[in-house]
Amino acid sequence: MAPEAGGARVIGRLSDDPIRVEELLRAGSSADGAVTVFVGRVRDHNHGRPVIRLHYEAYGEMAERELAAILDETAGRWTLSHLEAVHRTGTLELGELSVAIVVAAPHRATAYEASRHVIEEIKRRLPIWKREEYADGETEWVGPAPSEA
Amino acid sequence: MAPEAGGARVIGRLSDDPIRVEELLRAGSSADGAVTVFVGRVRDHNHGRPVIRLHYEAYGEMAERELAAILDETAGRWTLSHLEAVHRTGTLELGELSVAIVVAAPHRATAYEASRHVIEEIKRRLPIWKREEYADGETEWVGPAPSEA
Amino acid sequence: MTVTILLFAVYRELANTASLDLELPAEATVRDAMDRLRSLPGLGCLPAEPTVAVNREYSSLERDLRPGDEIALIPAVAGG
Amino acid sequence: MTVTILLFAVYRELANTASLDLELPAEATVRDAMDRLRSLPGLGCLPAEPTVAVNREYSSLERDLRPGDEIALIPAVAGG
Repeated sequence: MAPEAGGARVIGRLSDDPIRVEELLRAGSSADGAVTVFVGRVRDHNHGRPVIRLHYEAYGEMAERELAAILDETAGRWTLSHLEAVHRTGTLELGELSVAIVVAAPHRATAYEASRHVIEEIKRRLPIWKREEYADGETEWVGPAPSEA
Repeated sequence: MAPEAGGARVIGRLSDDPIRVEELLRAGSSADGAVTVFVGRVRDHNHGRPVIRLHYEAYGEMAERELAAILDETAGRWTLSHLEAVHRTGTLELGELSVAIVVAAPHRATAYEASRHVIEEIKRRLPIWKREEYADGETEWVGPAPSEA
Repeated sequence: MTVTILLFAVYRELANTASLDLELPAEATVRDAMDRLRSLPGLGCLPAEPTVAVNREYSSLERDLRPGDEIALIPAVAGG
Repeated sequence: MTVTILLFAVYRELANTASLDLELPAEATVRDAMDRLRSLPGLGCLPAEPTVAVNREYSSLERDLRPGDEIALIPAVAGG
């Protein structure tokens, strides 16, 4: 991971511990007029089926490598000063945060576009799988979608 | 203001007090897979001139009316469950939050698009003016841009 | 009829007041009110097509005024 | 040569193991490794064009393998 890609501070990591957005929000400096935060949360349903719990399994070494690559590409494409992304692993209860992305940038268009790009690439490329547990006791694995490249 | 436009919880307000994002982040329910937060912050420069402080003056009654209208339009156009926007008034120091927008929605595309729509409409329509104080002692008024309709 | 004019930001500073009452003939439009404002101290600089709100809603300059209307000048983007 | 296969999620459950070593002829490609995997218990269902990574990078199936390569099966979207 390049901590200063394109002049931006870049941080990407997987975490077995809960994501604390309050800390992420202190990102950037007073040179940044705009900050976007995206958080993904465990929903209580998927395609109409009640979900009770999720478990995330990661190919950790590759996921960290891909996440660093996504963030570096993003910091090279947009002018921003802080870019941070955290993806959970392990077991998550309903309402827990599965992913968080923080972008601080001088301008708001950048902050929105860079944030959206990062989450789309994460969903597409990160080798992380979630096992959804449904209320009826069944489970299903959901993975990345690299074929949508 | 309609507190339940299109099934969404909708809150819009002006505030003389600092914006606390931590509280806003609890928005929505476990039915919402995605939450976006946008915050605008007082930058230390504008068009290359060092800024030391901002003061926001509002046509309060109209600004609240326009903000409610923007949020209702947004909640009618996208499927979301929580939409909250706060705009500061009064004197702000560097780094303070001038505006915050929180959207909780079942899907991330909605959360991004609705958030972006709200901030663009706020900048265009809200009768709120900022007086920028520069390091050289000069000041300049910046207002909304309704002609860009 | 009497209408109220609200002034904000740079207009408030130029006119040195946040509001004033204007006496206008019946059937006056917003544009007529703007023409009158231009003759007041500090407001000679008012643009030909200022952005205005009537009773807290953005309005065209051709709108007919009624007694007691609240007309706000909305200075746009940058000024001062 | 020997290569290592990593299995995740639904493939790990089907094969009942998270990794295994595969003995392949010299000049074998990723596709050759996939064909061999299909003959193992639980992995007969492997699609014709699975998504794979070699040494932690997404890879084409035509890539030539080298001794010690780490080949990960990346099950996509939904399975199981």
